[in-house]
Amino acid sequence: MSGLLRREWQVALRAKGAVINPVAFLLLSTTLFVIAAPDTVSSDAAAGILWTLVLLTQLLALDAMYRRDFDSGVLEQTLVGSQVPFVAVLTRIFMQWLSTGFIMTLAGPALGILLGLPVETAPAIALAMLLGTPALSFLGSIGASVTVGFSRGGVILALLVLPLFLPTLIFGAALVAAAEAGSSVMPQVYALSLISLIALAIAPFATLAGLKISLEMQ
Amino acid sequence: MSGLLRREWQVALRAKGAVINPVAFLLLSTTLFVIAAPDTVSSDAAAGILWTLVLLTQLLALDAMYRRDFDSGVLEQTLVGSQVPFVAVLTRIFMQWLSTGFIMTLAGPALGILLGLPVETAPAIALAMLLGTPALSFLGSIGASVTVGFSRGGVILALLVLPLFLPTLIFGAALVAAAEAGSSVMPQVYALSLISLIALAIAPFATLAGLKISLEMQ
Amino acid sequence: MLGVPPMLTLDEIVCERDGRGLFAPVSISVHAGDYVELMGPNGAGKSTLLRTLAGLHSRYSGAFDGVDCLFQGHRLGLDGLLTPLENFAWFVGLEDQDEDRERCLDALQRTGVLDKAYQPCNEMSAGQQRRVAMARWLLSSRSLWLLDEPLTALDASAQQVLAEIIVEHCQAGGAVVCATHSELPIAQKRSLKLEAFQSKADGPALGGDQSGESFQE
Amino acid sequence: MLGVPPMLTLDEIVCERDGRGLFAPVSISVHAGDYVELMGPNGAGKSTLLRTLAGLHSRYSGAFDGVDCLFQGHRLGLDGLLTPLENFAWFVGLEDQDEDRERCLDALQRTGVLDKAYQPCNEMSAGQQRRVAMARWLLSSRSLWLLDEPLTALDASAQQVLAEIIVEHCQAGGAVVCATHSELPIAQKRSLKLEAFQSKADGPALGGDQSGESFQE
Amino acid sequence: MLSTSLKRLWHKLGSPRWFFALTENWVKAAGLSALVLLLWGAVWGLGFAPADYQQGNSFRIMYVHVPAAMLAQSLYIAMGVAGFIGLVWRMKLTDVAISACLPLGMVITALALFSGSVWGRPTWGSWWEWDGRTVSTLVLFFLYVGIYALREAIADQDLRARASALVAMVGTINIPIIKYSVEWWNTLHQPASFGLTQKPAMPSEMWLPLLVMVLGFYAFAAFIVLVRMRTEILNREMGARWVRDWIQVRSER
Ligand code: HEM
Ligand SMILES: Nc1ncnc2c1ncn2[C@@H]1O[C@H](COP(=O)(O)OP(=O)(O)OP(=O)(O)O)[C@@H](O)[C@H]1O
Ligand SMILES: Nc1ncnc2c1ncn2[C@@H]1O[C@H](COP(=O)(O)OP(=O)(O)OP(=O)(O)O)[C@@H](O)[C@H]1O
Ligand SMILES: [Mg+2]
Ligand SMILES: [Mg+2]
Repeated sequence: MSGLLRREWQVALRAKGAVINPVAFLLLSTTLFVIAAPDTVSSDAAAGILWTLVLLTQLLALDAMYRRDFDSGVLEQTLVGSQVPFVAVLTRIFMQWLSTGFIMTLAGPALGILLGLPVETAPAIALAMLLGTPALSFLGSIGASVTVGFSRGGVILALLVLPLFLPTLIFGAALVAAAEAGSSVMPQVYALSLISLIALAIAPFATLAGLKISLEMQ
Repeated sequence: MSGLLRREWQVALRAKGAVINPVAFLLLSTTLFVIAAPDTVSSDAAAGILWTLVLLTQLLALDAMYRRDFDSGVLEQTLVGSQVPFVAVLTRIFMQWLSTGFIMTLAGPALGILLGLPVETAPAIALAMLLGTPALSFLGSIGASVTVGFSRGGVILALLVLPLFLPTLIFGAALVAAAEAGSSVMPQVYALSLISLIALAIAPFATLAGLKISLEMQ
Repeated sequence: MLGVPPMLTLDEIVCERDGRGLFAPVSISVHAGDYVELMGPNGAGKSTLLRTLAGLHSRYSGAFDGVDCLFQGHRLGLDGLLTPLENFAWFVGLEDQDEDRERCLDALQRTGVLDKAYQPCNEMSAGQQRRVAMARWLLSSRSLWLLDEPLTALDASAQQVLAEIIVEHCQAGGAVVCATHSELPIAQKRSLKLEAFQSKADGPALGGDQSGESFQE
Repeated sequence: MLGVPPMLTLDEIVCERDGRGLFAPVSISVHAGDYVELMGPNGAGKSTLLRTLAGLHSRYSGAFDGVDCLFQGHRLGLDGLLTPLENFAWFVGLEDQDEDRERCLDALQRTGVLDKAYQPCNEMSAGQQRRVAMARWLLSSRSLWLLDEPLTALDASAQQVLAEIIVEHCQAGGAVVCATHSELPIAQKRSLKLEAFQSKADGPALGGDQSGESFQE
Repeated sequence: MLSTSLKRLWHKLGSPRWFFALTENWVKAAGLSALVLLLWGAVWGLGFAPADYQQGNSFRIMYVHVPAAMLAQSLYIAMGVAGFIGLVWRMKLTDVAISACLPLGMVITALALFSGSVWGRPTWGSWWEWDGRTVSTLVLFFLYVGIYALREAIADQDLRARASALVAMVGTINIPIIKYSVEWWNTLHQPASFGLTQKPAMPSEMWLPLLVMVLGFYAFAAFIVLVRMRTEILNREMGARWVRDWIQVRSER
């Protein structure tokens, strides 16, 4: 149990830059965006743009989520005769969120300002991402588990999970927009929390099933 | 020689959906955008948005560009005692462009209209992408060749190549904008062609060097 | 051994791929202390059978029943970024035991890669990685081992150690099923041969309309 | 053999990793018709040496010089999505010959996987993939073969075929360097042993000298 | 014959030991001039230069900002050149140079960004404006980060050297393109913001100290790079005899 968590840590640290990189990518794509479409840098669209880029960043990270373990056979060992496959999967998902969603949450407010959001909305951005990103990791994990066996999983994965990300995207953007308009954000808070909870409820089982299917492909 | 080209074809067809997927992803992310930030759907920003998404799509595809061949050892065979490694790399890059850049060029105009660009700009969009996307494949190939040996290449790749994509992004978007404003697009046409040519000049050598380095990592 | 339930029983089992059986039905019951050598030409279905017994391949007819097993496939299941000790810590974590540094080091000593204890696995040679994987078996509490071509990449001395480890495990009341092409130097062994069907056509027709597929797609 | 230049000459070569030499310097010159068996314990440096000779590893001291070689590493170099025939077409394309369907089928026949000719390689067993890779050697025009543990996953009959193929290649004026742990049934062989350094400290300290690279470029 | 002698020369140039001996005194020179120039320029610029008629004293940030911005670019180009030499002539030394320039370049670029945005607060009224120079500097920073991440990811020294050399080279080839395109884009989209698009016509008592500061920054960079290179060389050649001798000589002093 502790062994599982520790390993995730070690890998995260060992696979250099795995932690800093998502933020770097997010920052990078935000920049591209503003450069390509400077006129969009108006606070009304900023929230939506930010969230879209968060989704795409998450997508990029998800593709690598299980691939190493699949290729090295670590996945087989995780599922065969293990006492705690469920825990193992949960640990992995949690670490994935920590190294993407959580980090992005920390960077989110700064990027929002970069995109022209008023400074006052910073807490709202952080809140929205804190509540929303877990859903991305949980749902994404399902897609990643099913596509890990494919040679060109990347884009198929995108097709599978992006639709699932849609609600998070909408409410996340709405929360920030509401905060900006000065109206209450509670509805969006409830919505995001609910989505994340549902995702949490189904993800581990679905992921386990997906991984089993992928392992049968060899 | 013909064998090389044929293989690329067969793989592209065999790796299910490798051809259709980039477009699907582009379409999907465009939709996300329109949903998340409806206010941005104003023709003045559309070109920039479209190009940013093209870049990200290309990025997603680039990560897989050499990975399969690296893992299977096909890359070793391509470089060891081969009479035509140079041709082999060029073929691969060309096919990569054909299955991403070119396909996106075909889909571009439709997406532009989806984003609110006037129908008259359709030819301009196609032209811009036709001239611009080769640079993405060429420069991207360099980054992919250096990062293929890593466990989590994805985001490092992004860090390496996205800055190099910037000029293409700027002139590509500018071309469409110019066409929309009804002014001459020749400056951008020249700029894009020049960029692609320079990329073409350096890519094959740099890619070969990068692949050799990656192969030494095992 | 009477009265003791077998650790693993196969009964008329046939693994299937693309809807056709791979080999003539096999039945065997493996008891504590048994070392079973799984033989058969290339493509006979050894790996598939082992994966089936490990629960990694669910397309089969017939039935089998067995205790928790330790599976060692073609892919070693070591995390290349981690050192052997870190890999072990994770592995015993899967069995919900907590690690014992001493045992880990002894195991590495036993398989002759103690000097690599603190080096990432992807910086080892093929054989050294195999040796690390071997050391891991010694830490597992599972009594049934399923090994797929464990001799791969091992030099003479390591092959000797492998044989000893297997024998000891059997004497300690464990059981081992091992697919291999070159026989291990082990005295008491049972051998399980996978007979390929004479011709593909003889395969049990499960939806015979698919019979072409194994050649086409 | 007098007057004929050797196909491969190693001159005091030492492969390096992390800045240390792996084995005591080796020198040998391989002539047409030679079959050289590269022996050594796990981690001795066999694979690294072969990769060096193939130009896939540039960190070494000493020098070597040789003709174009065919390299068969731990990774087979078959595209799993393609059938053997498609893989062959691509492979001969690399050598700038155009394919000859007949020869391809004969080669597959020879290695006993003719029935898999139209099946994607990732749908084959470990040994069958090895056999396909073996068949590919027969199509190559290169005279120097570098094989890393080619016996892996092969059953008895396939090992026999492998030995025959090597012998024929040597008789046809080719040369083979083969790293293996279990000797092949080949009568005329030269053997090259990699002696590990007594202690790591004995490794040659790398000064500023880059003598190896003059040949590399 | 000639080619071999040339090769030998290059090997000499590339040999860390030779470089180490050569730069023994350069370090002191660079360090000293950096100290003098920076002190002189700082006192002059911050103390005596007249306040700007528009911006008051906030313009004095220029004395940090402009040299930093210039140095940031120069350091990257230096890396690119080193990379090129390293790839073509297989020198060990060039990677030492890259490893010395990289962190410094990142810091200096960050400094340019920071000083710039601090300056932006009073002049633009915002911390950040999307402007040609700001963007090209930001992208430059990303290029640095990219190489840094790459180096972090490769364990083997030799491979790390070749990979980062290659990437630095490709990046340098692209820098002019990036700068040009961004400047061009800037004139296209952005209203020209003060002090960035057109050089402010400064009185000489304003830009002379700037000149001194620029020189000081470059001297400082030379100092840091040399020191880092020398320590790196000692690290890598630890086993070699000449290092032990050198250390002995040092300890005997
Ligand atoms: C984050 C914001 C900023 C960045 C990234 C930035 C970057 C740069 C760069 C790259 C240069 C060119 C250096 C060279 O000549 O090579 C520069 C020069 C300069 N910048 Fe900034 N800058 C920023 C903000 C500002 C602000 C707010 C001001 C003052 C209003 C300013 C005033 C200047 C001046 C006066 C020069 C020197 C004149 C010249 O070289 O043309 N900068 N800056
Ligand atoms: N990627 C790597 N990075 C660092 N060191 C490595 C790497 N691969 C191998 N080594 C080290 O280099 C030495 C030689 O490895 P190599 O694979 O050449 O041995 P080998 O003779 O092929 O062994 P085996 O018989 O197990 O295949 C080993 O001691 C190993 O620890
Ligand atoms: N992924 C796959 N998809 C479809 N068929 C497969 C797949 N893998 C193996 N097969 C087929 O199943 C049969 C058995 O494969 P398996 O790997 O079990 O044989 P094996 O006894 O392990 O052979 P080897 O001794 O070469 O390892 C083979 O004929 C092979 O063609
Ligand atoms: Mg098998
Ligand atoms: Mg080896």
